[in-house]
Amino acid sequence: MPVKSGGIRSGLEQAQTPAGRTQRLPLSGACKQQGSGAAISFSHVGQYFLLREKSGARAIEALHDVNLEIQKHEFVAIVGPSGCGKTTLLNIAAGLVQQQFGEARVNGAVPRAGQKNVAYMLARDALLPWRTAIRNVEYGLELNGVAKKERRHRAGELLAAVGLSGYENAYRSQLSHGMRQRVALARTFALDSSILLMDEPFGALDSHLKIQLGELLLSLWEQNKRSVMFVTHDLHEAIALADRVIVMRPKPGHIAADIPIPLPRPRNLNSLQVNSEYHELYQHIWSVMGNV
Amino acid sequence: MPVKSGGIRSGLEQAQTPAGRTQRLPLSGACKQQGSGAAISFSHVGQYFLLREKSGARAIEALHDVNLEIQKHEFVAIVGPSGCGKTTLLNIAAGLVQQQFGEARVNGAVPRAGQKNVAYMLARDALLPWRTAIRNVEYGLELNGVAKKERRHRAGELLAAVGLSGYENAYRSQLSHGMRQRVALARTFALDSSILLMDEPFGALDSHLKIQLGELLLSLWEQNKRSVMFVTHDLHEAIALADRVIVMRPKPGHIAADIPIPLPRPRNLNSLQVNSEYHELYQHIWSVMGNV
Amino acid sequence: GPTSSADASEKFNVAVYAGNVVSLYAYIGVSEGFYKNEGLDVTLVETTAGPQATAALSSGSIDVMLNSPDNALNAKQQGFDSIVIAGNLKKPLFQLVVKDKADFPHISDGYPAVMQDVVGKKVSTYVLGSSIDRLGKLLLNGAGLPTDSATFVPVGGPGQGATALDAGQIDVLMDAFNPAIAAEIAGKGSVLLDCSIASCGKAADAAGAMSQAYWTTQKALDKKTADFRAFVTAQGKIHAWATDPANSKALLAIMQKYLPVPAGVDPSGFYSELQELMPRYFSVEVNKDAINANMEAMLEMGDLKSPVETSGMVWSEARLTTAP
Amino acid sequence: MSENTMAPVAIDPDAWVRSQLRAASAQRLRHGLSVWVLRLVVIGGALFLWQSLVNARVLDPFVVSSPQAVGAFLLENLGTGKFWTDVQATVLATLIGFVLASIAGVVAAFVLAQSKHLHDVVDPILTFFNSMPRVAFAPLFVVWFGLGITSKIVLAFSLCFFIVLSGALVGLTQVDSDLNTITRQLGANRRQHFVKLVLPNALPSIAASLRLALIYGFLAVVVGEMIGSSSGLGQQIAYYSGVLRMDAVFGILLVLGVLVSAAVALMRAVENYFLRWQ
Amino acid sequence: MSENTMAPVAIDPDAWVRSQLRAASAQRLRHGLSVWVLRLVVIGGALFLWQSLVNARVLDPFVVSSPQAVGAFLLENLGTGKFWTDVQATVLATLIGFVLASIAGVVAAFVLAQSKHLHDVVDPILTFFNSMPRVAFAPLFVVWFGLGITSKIVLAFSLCFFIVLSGALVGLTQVDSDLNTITRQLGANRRQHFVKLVLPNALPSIAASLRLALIYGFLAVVVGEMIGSSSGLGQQIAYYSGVLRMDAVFGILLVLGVLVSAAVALMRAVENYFLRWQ
Ligand SMILES: Nc1ncnc2c1ncn2[C@@H]1O[C@H](COP(=O)(O)OP(=O)(O)OP(=O)(O)O)[C@@H](O)[C@H]1O
Ligand SMILES: Nc1ncnc2c1ncn2[C@@H]1O[C@H](COP(=O)(O)OP(=O)(O)OP(=O)(O)O)[C@@H](O)[C@H]1O
Ligand SMILES: [Mg+2]
Ligand SMILES: [Mg+2]
Repeated sequence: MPVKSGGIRSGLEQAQTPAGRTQRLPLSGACKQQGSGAAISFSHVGQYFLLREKSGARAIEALHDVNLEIQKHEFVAIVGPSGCGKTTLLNIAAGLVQQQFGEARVNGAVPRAGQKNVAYMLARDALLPWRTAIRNVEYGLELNGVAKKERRHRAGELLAAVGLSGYENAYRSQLSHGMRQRVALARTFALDSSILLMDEPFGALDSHLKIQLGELLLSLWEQNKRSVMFVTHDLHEAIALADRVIVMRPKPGHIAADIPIPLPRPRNLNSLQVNSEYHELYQHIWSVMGNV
Repeated sequence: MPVKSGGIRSGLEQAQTPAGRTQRLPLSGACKQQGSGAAISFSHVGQYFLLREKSGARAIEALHDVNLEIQKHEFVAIVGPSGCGKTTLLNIAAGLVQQQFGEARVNGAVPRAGQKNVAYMLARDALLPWRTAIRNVEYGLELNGVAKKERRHRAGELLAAVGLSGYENAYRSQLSHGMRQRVALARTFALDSSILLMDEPFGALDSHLKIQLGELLLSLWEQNKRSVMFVTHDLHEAIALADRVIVMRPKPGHIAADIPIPLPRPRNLNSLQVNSEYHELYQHIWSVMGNV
Repeated sequence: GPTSSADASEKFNVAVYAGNVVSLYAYIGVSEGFYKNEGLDVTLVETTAGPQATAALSSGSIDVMLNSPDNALNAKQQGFDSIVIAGNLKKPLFQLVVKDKADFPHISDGYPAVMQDVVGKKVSTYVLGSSIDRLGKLLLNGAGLPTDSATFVPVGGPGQGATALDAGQIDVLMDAFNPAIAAEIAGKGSVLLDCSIASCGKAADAAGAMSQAYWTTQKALDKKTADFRAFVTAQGKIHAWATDPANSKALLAIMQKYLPVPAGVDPSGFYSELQELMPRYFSVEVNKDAINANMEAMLEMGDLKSPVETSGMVWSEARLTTAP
Repeated sequence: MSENTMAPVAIDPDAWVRSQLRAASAQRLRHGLSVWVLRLVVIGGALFLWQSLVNARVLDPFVVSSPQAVGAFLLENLGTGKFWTDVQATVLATLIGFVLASIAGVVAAFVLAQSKHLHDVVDPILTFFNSMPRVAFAPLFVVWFGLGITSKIVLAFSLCFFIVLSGALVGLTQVDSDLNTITRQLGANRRQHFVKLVLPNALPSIAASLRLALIYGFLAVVVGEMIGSSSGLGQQIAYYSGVLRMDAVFGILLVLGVLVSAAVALMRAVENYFLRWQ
Repeated sequence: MSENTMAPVAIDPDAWVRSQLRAASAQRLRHGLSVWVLRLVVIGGALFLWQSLVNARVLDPFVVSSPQAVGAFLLENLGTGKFWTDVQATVLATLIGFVLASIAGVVAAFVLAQSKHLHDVVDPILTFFNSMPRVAFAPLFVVWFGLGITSKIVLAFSLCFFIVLSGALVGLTQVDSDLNTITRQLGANRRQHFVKLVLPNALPSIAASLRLALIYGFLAVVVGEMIGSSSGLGQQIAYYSGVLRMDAVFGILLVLGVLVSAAVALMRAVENYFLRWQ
């Protein structure tokens, strides 16, 4: 079960103060200690991007004073309108973007691309076009020195789990949009990373598959005590899967709300449809999001 | 209002017969005449793909005896699980894939890539990376010889309509996933094509934007009497927007059901949330889809 | 046509060997205005190899070229109407320079004895099949040695042999005399054989008696007879000027301009030796016998398959060598 | 469209697969045949034109020889041991120079692709050396590396290296950023990143530059042999053009053309094998 | 990480933008400076080594000249009209040959990219001609095109054309299929498809091949001039190497290197302008 921390409070606090131009001074020592036990923590993270125009340039404030902690074995979903900085936040955790302000930590260390135990699933499939589906799933295992026979076996199992048995030898160009995403999903699951960063992993899938693969994700998460940071546009999906839903808002990108989801575990995603608490939570968050 | 044709009947008929290996003989003359008035028609369309394996090759039956007519000024949504042949069907209508069996017609003619009056929005954004957002929106206008000033004006308006004013000069690499999709959407809308083929056009957008841009699409559709063939994974979206929802099923890809949506027009997508007929339709189609 | 010689400047292209002493008279003709005086506007086209110039001659892009009789005979056999209009050299052009005298005990015995020392050595040549290559083989042949008793190494062209000698790639440098002198003066080696002083055997002497001359084609000659006449006249005047001791200062200046001293070589020694040797080589007379001697040698060595009709290869207006 | 496009949907997928595969191989055969027929027509036509123009005395056989004479020369010489020794010398020097340059070129491109700074420093220096006419250096190479095979290898290397470097750099620096991200994220070390992502991605560019390099490698060796050598086809060309035997020169050029074309065809086959996913 | 990374989030985006732009231009300047300093160190070091080795008699000035002698030659000759006439002749012939070959190469690549069948027919024939050592043809070119600038232009063309063709083909055939689809679908005609999609997409490949072609264009012209010419830097090289003036040969090679490097740098600047979106 997720450990509720100061993260919620600070998130809600943030939502109440209008996103001003001046902000708090350096973190207190207490805050720093809090971060040490978390799987992922952001404190006062800010990120600008430079956009060149005909006349000069202008700053896009992609993230503004973001404070968020994701505890070990916590499943946190992030929702928010397009362009509010969700991917940027994932990129910072993955070490692909170095934030300009504030601090980020993954397992207590500064994020670094290629860090062990962190799996990042991009919003685009990023399959190698010269590899077949199964060899794409094997890719991470291969890079980590898993023996051929073992990785082939594991990849075959995962492909079957995402509903793609029979397509082992298909190249990317021979797969449909959703199939590509499923191969990418299988590739992400193939490594037993303790932290999963997922950017709209089910974005190209139909609702049935979403439920099926959501349950697969939950079972993997529960088995291996992973921590998940899950970006999605589907609020149903966010509530059904997560321990907490973080609502972000744009201009500048910031955290507007941090809402715990007290639905019991293990969850049967199909039966949630008839769970009234689930629908109440949905209405609540929907209204929070609608206040943009 | 959509003209209900034999399309529904034949679709439902099809759903009742199990997807057998042998099928009907050539179309009757009557069927041919029917097709002549439709914006898009498929009759007995079948499509195989060859998948090479280590040992030989095997056929994937992507489409099996698909019969479908989309009338002028009709809005048809297609739903179905990943890999059931939705994109293949769009590709045939767009003239990008030449079906192996049966017949397809667009405005009475054999589909051809680059045909006038047909706009195709791919599932991937397909923005030219060396053009800025606004010049990507202008692309189609430019190719059709619209004068620079006019196309710049029109592109600016459309970018604003999809919520991207301020990002005119951003390159693809500087846009978020959803922003890219919105630029592609603006590009699709820029040409006044009478037929719109759309492959998950709102797939990367959050629910608020989906509603906003859904309404934009509906208003453009109503103004210009366009015909729309709309592939989506979001059943809510399909019901909210379409005159008919076509349910497809895989292995082999075929049409399982063709369900008219008798909700009144014009529709306010936000208020549908509290419309009971809408929820009933959802439950009905959901159950049809669940029978896979 | 013949009337065109009246024009103040008739375009006339002469192919010469870039930076080689063999081109000296052409350089004099241009810089002292001898051609201009005859109404010819001469452009010197610098080439590195005879066959290239022969091709240019056949296309009409040059009017006359410096060439050796063996090249001309080859061309003739291929159906090309080579014709010589003026001589240029009367002795074999080349010298043999060796890197290490100690390897050549017969160096003071002269030809043909020295050739025994060359056996088994590597001797430089420009390209296989070139005139210099052929003369080298004639030297061996004349000394009663098989033509393959030394290894002939093609080094590309004039000048390059000197560096190859220095780097030990070859044992014997066989080259036109300015690079040979340069190599000697720079201390890269010592002269083994100089055929302008000592006899190099009957065949080599005869074949080298007109080792370079000005050649053209019968077709060109028919078309621009007056121009060629003017050119030959100019050659005569150049020869007279060059061999007149009164002009030695001006001659030195021309040599300094067109035959620059190589790096690491003492200029005064180089130029004085050039000036001293020069009169022994140059002549504007055409030696009919040299053409025939060349043909015989080529037939003997298999470079020509059958005899070539040489009677038409000398212009009727050329100044001929009077028998010695 | 005619009635038969509306025929019933295929009865048996297996039969369809078999027919597709059969059709594909028939198509390949037809394609191959038609391509070869066309090629032969083009080549035959060119030879016929050449011979006719010579016969009609429009072209001068002294300058351009004739197909007949070239054929006679080849008939006479192709059988001789000397000829094959020369072919061997040329091919060997080219292959050694080419292989060394290919490895060095790809490695250098890899190193330069790592660091923009290094690339910026080194690039004009490389351009500078590349821009010097290497053929003018041939005599120097002869002095430094001898008259044997080494100087030709060096000359071939000095041309091929820059061609491969330039082509490989284009390929190596154009990696899709998503694939890059995912590969780093999956824990690839530098070597793996290069071997599993950057290299396969750059293969089309590298392959094209290798083909070009092979061609220029032959050119370099032949020119090197023309300038200074005791064996090789280039030396033969120099010899025969020295004695104005254009039939022989063309004959040897023909042999060279066939040799290089065969080598390039072989490379293309290898390339197609590696790029069969496309 | 130190305390200051946890400073408050930036106060004023405009100030941040200004500081970013300032930092970027300062960075560019620093980069440019450091690159130039390093280059000069490398070049200076090489020259120093060369001179020292000659002074110490490890290298023979007879063979490799020396920086001092080269400098003296250049000082003496760079001012003369004759020298610049030669430079002009070489540059002019190269540019004409290069420009013609670039256009022809891109157009030919475009045509071949249209039809795999045509490509398959023509490719080995092109390879065949490309594989013949063009330098061996120089005399033929002299026959056909004279000893003037034309034969050099043709020689340059014959090298550049194939380099551009090969590079452009790679670029032109590697178009992202989605971009292809969308462009056709939006109603592009053939010309537009090429001009607006295929060409910009192939620009990096084409630019790289153009750079290489320019370099080989210079090489071809210089070699052509070495073989037979009345002007040009190549003729000077042939002349001075015939008289063993290595200082002059190296000096002219140096001038050539600088010329070509400058031309390539110019091309790169143009290229960067067109590829600034990357
Ligand atoms: N490399 C970049 N250069 C410039 N601006 C960028 C860059 N990356 C992101 N941005 C900007 O940062 C903002 C946030 O982008 P981000 O991709 O994080 O959004 P997102 O929340 O993931 O949106 P979506 O749901 O559409 O994927 C956007 O305004 C985007 O334009
Ligand atoms: N070029 C191709 N080569 C081989 N198989 C293909 C090709 N294109 C599509 N297919 C196959 O055809 C089937 C249908 O693909 P299609 O892209 O139409 O599915 P879809 O319904 O659009 O799925 P999704 O919702 O995942 O996009 C899939 O099994 C796919 O593997
Ligand atoms: Mg995103
Ligand atoms: Mg699809």
